[in-house]
Amino acid sequence: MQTDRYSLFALLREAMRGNTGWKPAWRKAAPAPAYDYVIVGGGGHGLATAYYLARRYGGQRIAVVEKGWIGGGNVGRNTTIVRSNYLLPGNEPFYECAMKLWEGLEQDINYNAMVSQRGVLNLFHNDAQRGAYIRRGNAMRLHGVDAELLDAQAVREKVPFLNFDDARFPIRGGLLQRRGGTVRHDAVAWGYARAADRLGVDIIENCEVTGIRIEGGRAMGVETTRGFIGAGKLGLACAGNSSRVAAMAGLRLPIESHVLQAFVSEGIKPFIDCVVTFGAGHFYISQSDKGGLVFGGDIDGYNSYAQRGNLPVIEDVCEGGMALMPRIGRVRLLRHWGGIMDMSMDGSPIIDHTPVQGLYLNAGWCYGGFKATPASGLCFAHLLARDEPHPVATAYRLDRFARGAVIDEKGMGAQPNLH
Amino acid sequence: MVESLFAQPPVSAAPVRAGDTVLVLAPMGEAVSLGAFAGAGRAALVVRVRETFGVDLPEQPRAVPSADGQVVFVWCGPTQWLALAAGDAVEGGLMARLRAACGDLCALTSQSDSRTTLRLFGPQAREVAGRLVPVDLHDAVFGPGHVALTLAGHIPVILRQVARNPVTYEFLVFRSFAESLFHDLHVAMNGALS
Amino acid sequence: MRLTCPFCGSRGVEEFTYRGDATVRRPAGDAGAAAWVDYVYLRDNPAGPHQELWYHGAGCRSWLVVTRDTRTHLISDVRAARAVAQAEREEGAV
Amino acid sequence: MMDARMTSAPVAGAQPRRVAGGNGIDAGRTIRFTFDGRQYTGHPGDTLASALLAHGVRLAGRSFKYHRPRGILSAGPEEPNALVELRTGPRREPNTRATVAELYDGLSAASQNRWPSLAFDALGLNSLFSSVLGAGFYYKTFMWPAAFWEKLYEPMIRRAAGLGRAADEADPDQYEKATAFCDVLVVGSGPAGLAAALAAGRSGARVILCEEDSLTGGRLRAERRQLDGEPAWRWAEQARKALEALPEVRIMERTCVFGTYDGGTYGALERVADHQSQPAKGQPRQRLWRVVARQCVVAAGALERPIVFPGNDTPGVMLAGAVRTYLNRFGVAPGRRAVVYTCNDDGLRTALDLARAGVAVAAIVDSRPEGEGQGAQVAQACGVPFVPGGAVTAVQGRMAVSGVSVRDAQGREQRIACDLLAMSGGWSPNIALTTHQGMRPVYDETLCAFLPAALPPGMVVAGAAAGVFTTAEALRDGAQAGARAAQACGFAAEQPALPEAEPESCAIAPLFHALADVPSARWAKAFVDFQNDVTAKDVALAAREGFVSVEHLKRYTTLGMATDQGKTSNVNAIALLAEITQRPIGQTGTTLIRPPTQPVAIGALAGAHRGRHFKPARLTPTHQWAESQGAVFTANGLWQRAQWYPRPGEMDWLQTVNREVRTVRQAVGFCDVTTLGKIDIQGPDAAEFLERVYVNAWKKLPVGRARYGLMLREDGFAYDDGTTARLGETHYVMTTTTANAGGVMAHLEFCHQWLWPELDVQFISVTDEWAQIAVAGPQARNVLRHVVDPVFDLSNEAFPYMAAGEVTVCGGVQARLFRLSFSGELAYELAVPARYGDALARRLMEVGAPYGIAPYGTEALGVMRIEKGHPAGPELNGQTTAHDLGMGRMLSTRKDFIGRHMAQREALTDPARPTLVGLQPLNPADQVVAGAHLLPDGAAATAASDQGWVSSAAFSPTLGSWIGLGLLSNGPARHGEIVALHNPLAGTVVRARVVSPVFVDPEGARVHG
Repeated sequence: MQTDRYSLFALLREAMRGNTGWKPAWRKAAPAPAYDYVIVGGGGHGLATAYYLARRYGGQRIAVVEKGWIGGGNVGRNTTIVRSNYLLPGNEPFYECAMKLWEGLEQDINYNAMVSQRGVLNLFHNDAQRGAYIRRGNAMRLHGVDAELLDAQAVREKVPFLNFDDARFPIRGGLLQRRGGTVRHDAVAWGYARAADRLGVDIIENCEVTGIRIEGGRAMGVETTRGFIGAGKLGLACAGNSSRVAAMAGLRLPIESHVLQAFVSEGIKPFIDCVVTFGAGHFYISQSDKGGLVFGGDIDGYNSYAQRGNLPVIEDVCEGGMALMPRIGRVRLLRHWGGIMDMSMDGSPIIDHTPVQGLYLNAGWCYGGFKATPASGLCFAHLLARDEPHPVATAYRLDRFARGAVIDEKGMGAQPNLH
Repeated sequence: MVESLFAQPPVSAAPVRAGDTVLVLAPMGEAVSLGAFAGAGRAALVVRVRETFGVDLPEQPRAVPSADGQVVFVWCGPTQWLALAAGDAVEGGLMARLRAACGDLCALTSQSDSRTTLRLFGPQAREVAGRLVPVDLHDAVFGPGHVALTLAGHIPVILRQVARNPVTYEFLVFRSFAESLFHDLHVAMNGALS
Repeated sequence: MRLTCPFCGSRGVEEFTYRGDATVRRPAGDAGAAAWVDYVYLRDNPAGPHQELWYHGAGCRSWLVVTRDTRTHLISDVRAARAVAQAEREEGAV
Repeated sequence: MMDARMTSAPVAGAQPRRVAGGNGIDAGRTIRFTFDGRQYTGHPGDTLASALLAHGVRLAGRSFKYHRPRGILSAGPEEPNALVELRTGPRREPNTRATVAELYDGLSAASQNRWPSLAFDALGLNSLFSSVLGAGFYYKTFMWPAAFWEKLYEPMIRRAAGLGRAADEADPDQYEKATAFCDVLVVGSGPAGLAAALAAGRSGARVILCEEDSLTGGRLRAERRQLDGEPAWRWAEQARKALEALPEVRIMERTCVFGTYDGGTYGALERVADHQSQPAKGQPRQRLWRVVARQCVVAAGALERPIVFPGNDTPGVMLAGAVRTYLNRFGVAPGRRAVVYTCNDDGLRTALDLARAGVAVAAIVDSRPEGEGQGAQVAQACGVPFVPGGAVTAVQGRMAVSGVSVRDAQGREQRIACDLLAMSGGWSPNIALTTHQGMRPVYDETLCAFLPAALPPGMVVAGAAAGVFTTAEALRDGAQAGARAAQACGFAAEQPALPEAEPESCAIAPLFHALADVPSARWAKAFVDFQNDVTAKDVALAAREGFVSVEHLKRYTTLGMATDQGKTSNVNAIALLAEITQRPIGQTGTTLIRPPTQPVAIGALAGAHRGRHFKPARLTPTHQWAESQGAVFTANGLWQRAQWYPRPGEMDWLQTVNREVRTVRQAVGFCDVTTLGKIDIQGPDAAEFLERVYVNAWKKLPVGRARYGLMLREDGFAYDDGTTARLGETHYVMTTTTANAGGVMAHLEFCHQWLWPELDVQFISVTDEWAQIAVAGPQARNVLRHVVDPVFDLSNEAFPYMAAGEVTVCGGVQARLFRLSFSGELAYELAVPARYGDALARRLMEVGAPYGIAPYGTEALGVMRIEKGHPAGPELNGQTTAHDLGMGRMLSTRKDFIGRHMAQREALTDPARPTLVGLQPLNPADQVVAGAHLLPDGAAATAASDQGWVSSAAFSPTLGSWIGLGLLSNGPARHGEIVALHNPLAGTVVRARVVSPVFVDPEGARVHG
């Protein structure tokens, strides 16, 4: 047991014996006939759910079923940003819960996911944006979350490489959350998988759900490519594909699947030490510990399950990049790819029961899914274990659309591609 | 005392040239949009315009001159056309003539000041236009009389080719965008020539 | 991606804006609350052919009903939304 | 250990490794360049790599993790090792592959990722700790104490991260974009590409032939091959000429097709001026092409695979095909004594070419057993020792190869002295463009290569990219593909006459590594991914830890994620993983190759719209005049608007704005409001249409009157507002907010075309048609009387508040006059054709002078609307309802309209919703800040007490106090209450009284004056 722990000592010990003693990070489990809890989706949220169910809620007989390899969806395709700089009371405590979990994650799961609290800076360019960011920053502060307002001079001191002097939309200041930052995304999936595995969770890869068995209005389990798996409680954590899986239970969701592209440049010597978001174009950027500029912009804006986007958005994002940081003109884009976003109708997620008994839904993460991972896992585990929402996730109900209690940070209404 | 106001051109720059390719601001002329009312109104409008101007309103993205050459009708959508006066030649004014001819069959709206015309011509004109406009301008595909409602870079335009020799395009652009489009075209001219 | 506007021809996607599912219909004024929630919020979101509304805003300003496969982005059909809506009215009236 | 550079200290002009016959260089001209500050010479047509090799320079860079000395591996864009910083200052380009950097006179390059120098790099020490620094080591440590990550570990890692340095200044060069259309796009101009272009081009199809290299010909330039008895590169030049003569064929050299996108769109990058020291004036450095093609022939060739064996990264170990390229195209012998190591007949050609060029070949090591392949014959022809069934097991030399250990079929080891090892593991078809749309390739056991299975619509693959490796077959395959592509576009294409090629063999036996006992802990460093320093051991470790899917392997080891994106490493890695996990290669899988196929400068993807031209600027009709008045401008969406008009002696903007407000309140001012969206609406059903899009009633609005209207979204929240005037029975002009002008137009079209096609109505934007100028203040009418022609009666009776009509001004200019007031004063909006806007402003200044007129900007406009409690952008933020804005009573109950039903949901009708109020600080000097939150007076500053926020704030010169508009829970019921305005960001709390949002003239008497 002790020998399996990661530590500097373990590294040195293994170095001495040719690194032959490392164990698989997680077992390649085969499905058992039934579990107390079956989580559909071996992404960050599903694995975190399984981990917290086992660790904090004493859950037993837990399985995560994944159609491909774990971590192959959005947890491995995002731009690695974590932050809790939300405006609305339905969101802020939840994302702050996630932030606090990030802060202790590595020690908790004994896996270095490189949680790097290097700061997230949102720039503003006019008075209206300034007012909106002050409102948001103050909401954060009232929730006990860190936020600072920087004026143009302070921004210039912090990120001197931006375009201050020849800008179409001059930088007037920014809202800074110092505790925000980045996390090595793949490591989150692997770390949760390893930790859950050590608590006895079965992680079943290459096991695609093909149906949900419902008897008498109650979910009994999932049909999969590896046979039927019975479930006491069935949790869906397959954002990107939530509609497809929920449809197996006859549910229509307030969700559209959209493609969000992400970009990475060749590795260059680090000069960007925080996450910067451009307020006058569709562009945000950070620099990884390998030196790659990791950046992105808006979603392409049309329903898609194709995991790839098109040139206009690529051009738009790079245009934003050059407007903000004209010194990166000769840095080369190395790779771009797309992920499928569960774009909900108000831009906020859903963690709730469904009308089908025993079937629970974790969905609608838009592009906020990665930063939410630990809290999403915790709150979904709470819901599964206790059958009531976690106190920080009470707003994420499915019936909020019927009631009008939408959580619409951007004020864009029921138009998923605008969130 | 008859007073009048000075008419300010929408673009301050003088004509620019790169090699033999030239970009100029075309003179401001009268422009009126025709929006056909529904039902039989549209067909009747086509007939009325034919009777008055001796030409069929184009059903495709094209521009056609009236029989007397005084007016060009530019297709602007399935129920809209833009009538452009060729110079100051329309007797009594284009709007008045249209109102008399077909004011009951379509919405007539002055666009004389909405749209500014930038004219690009010369040996590199197609190359330059192709830098900004994402439609196929190959001579066999887009020739004189052809119209495209599209984007020139970020700026919405009505593009039409008005001549083949030399290749001449007109960019009809909202007046407020004219300075920016002029700049972008000028940059493209320098780039295409180099 | 390119859409063939029935009026303007083949154009790049940058000339269009997207609105979403074209299979939902605005309920009648007396429809119940559930019908409105369905219309405004609930979507099939299929992986496969999807009928959707696009607006040729940088072109002829026509709304279009496009049939596009959300897995491949291949477009199988584009019609003018107005013609589609009018045809439905006529069918409904028959 | 000697630095290879020092063994061949160059004399200016002397290029000791230059041999005769380079078909791609101009040996008659000599140009100069520097590398790491040292002067060298080369010839036009050289790459930086070929010119360095001509001088015997072997050491070109350092690897990412272990800082291993690295040389030049390849002769093309797949190069993982020889990366340099090209150019200096603001034009510094990090990570530039020396193998594709075209030499120009004065070129300056520097090695990167080394300190203090390339020959001695302190971080080379990392190599000693490689057993600790294996794949994924960082996931297992650096966790304690938690706070040390940001403070210690991460900064340490970041100091070591990255390769080259980005420039410190803005890129001074220009970029350009263009769109091209064709019937057939041909990617690559080797034998298959040229044949395809000829076949398609001669049919009359529009063809674009893109070649990423500076010269067409592909491998025809790299090989000593004959076509029709002539050197093959001559045929390539003739083919190029033939293509040039076809009017519909466009040849684009230095143009890399980097991505396949939907709908037959391809991204391509043209390097317009990279082969010059800098672009000419006006010339872009690079041009991004969006190529729209009906058909695409991918003839992108193939990339040679290295072989994985210990020390395979030592400078002087090169790809066998690259050695031939340097010999034949560049006239450079990359070594003086070579060993050739191959598993295929193609690799053997290197021995022949080396021997012909006078380079000693010390041995040919062929992994295949005796009798397989042509090794024995070739060895005999060159008079070279032949080691069949052999393997290279070690490399001697650190900074450069000095010898290799070779094990023969009997297991005997020998050391062979050499300074060049040419290796060939076979060729991998370059199929990147075929996988960008998610189609996975399949493994072909015979060819030892991944080949495309399904293809994107309209794409065919030809030549080596399709696994067709011999020249004769590639020509034929290309011609067929080109003809078929043209036929698919409706052209009658025939296959062109093809030249006669010599017979050749490409026989291969699979060989991916030369390691014994797979997997073994004893393996010395045998590199799979050179740049990212991923070794065979790392692959084994990843597999041991369960990272057995190719995706996991890639992410865990970083294999294939360096600047070369695994071009030389992916197949070897998959083969190694297959062997370790005992699966066939085909079942082990492959990762999808993401676009771009070659890294693309971000500046090129951005294009020309940079800096101040990032977005177009919309200028109002009075812009020039306002500039002449010294106005300060602000961006409002794309519009540039005058924010205020400072006058000499004014200390700050606040003083200016206060003066402008007072001018309007006490005398008269004017403001350009052209930017508000204006939509002309006509048709028999126009009134009915307005009924359905606005919440309030429209049918009874008389001609000649305007009315305020509010629109909701279908989800019941407020969307936009403005006044709409009825100009005729069936003619209206609607105004929208500046921000939503485009959106409202699209919304109206949506409603009309999709929801209510039965309504007969037409829309057109007239925003740009009219220069619309607000004239406001007690003297407004008096001023207008000097402008509006006298036949029009402006009296309050004839033209009351909310009147609208057509007038003429200044002696007959057509105009529209609206009696609207945003300021709350007696006010008009006068619209004249846009061309007269400038003159109208001047005229107003002139005739208004006696009344004390002054222009005012958006800031004063904003102050006055706050004083009047009019909602604007900060209140109409998409999250508020009509009720929240104090307009709940406007919602008609007698008609259907957009948003009506959803507005009735419980959460939208909750009286506790934050609702519009005015806020007046108890101390008038206390600044009210937009974004402060509203808490009960004396409540603790926590979210639980949060009851709303300040949406807009300003100093009101009229009241002599700061004021604000806010949205406060239960607001209307709380007038008179004191609340606390919390701004923890600034550390302030301001006590303010909740008041009516209308601060000035609450009875509204002035607008009627």
